[in-house]
Amino acid sequence: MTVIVTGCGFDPWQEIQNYQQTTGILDGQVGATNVFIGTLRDFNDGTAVKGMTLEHYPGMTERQLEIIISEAARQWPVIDALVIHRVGDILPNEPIVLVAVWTSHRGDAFDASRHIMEALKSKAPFWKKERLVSADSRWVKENTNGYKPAQ
Amino acid sequence: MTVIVTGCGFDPWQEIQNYQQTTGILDGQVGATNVFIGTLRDFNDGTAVKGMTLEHYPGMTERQLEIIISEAARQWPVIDALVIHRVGDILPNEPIVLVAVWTSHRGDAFDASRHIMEALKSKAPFWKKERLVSADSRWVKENTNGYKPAQ
Amino acid sequence: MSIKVRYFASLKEDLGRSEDILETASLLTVRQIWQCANPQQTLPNPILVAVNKDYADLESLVNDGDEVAFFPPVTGG
Amino acid sequence: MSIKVRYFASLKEDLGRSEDILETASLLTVRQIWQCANPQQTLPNPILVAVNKDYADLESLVNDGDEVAFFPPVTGG
Repeated sequence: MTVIVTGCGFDPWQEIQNYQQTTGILDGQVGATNVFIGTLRDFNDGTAVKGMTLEHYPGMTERQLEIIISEAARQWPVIDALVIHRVGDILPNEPIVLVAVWTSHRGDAFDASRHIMEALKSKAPFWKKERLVSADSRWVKENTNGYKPAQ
Repeated sequence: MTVIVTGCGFDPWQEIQNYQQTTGILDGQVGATNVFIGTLRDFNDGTAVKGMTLEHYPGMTERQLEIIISEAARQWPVIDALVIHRVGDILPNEPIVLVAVWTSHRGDAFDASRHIMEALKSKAPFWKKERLVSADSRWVKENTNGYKPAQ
Repeated sequence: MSIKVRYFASLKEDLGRSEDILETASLLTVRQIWQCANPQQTLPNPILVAVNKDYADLESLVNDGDEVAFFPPVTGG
Repeated sequence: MSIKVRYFASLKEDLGRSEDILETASLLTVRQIWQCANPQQTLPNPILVAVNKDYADLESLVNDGDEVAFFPPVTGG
């Protein structure tokens, strides 16, 4: 289980490839891998976005991410998990967050990955400030739960 | 939206990287990517598995996969989707299936990806025959729904 | 009418062949196609059927030149 | 007792500073720490608080050497 908070850009697919190779996770037990990548869009709430600055609380952020992964690993049989989160200045199309979960069965991979993402959004101390094309900037007010209301 | 049924081994992360580059999907609209990879385990139902042979129905398989993706794209705002499925002889740790979905919002990426995987498991004409360490082989009887029963 | 009948996976192994070409005089359902091609064999259960590579049911009518397929529940992914 | 108080994101900008070092005579709650550090400012709502990098509530007691943090709802991911 690994948590990385980084000020540098990263290629999510390369990171996963490297992680699988260095950890040797694929040893016959893994039947399912679920990966979520969040990337910066160039539009939010009807406004063109030029970039974003991500602030965090060094030390607390890593600690909370580790707690979130441990909670997921208690709830589902997780073989391994990797979370990478970007901080600092970010441009559209750059990855903000990567969550990867390795399990034996597919339901667990989907469930644990989604749980980690939702918990990260509500608990990990990161704050987004959007730099707008209009040259203004604004703090993102609140994370949505990401899902449509039941119909 | 792309469907590939292949008799050759593939590196899922490399495939996604290439797909993103050649399609140019990342154009500021994508905020979320969900990827599911199914790999062959070396154990199933308590029996050691040496490998697997995947049979399919050429033509119908591709057609059904395309229908499944179209259905998902009608239900959720999917920007793009990629499904790769292996056929022929497979060894433990090799990827069997890749589902990747690109959307603007994370809930849609998780929902559409999971839906495609479940539909693929119940509708795409593939059949697994396990080669056991005991030198026997057996057809896999039925796909489970992959989830724990509600508690 | 000429109908191509295909079998897959364990069903193909059980029957010992992967396809039949049927010449039929009248319009038949998928179920009748099975009976015609396999008079000694009751239709397996569960079974999935396709006509021209789309899922169909046992009462679907089969036309000249159609390809009918019988196969066990799928286990991909 | 010496308490380090930290502020993040929009709250840091609003207050115009990122931290305070408080010297207090008695055991205070997180809420009292805010009042002591920001006598002119009512506590924002919503607000999240942490003591020593774990989430805490406003009535948690703060000990000598603790680090208390105040910040707006998080927006990562």
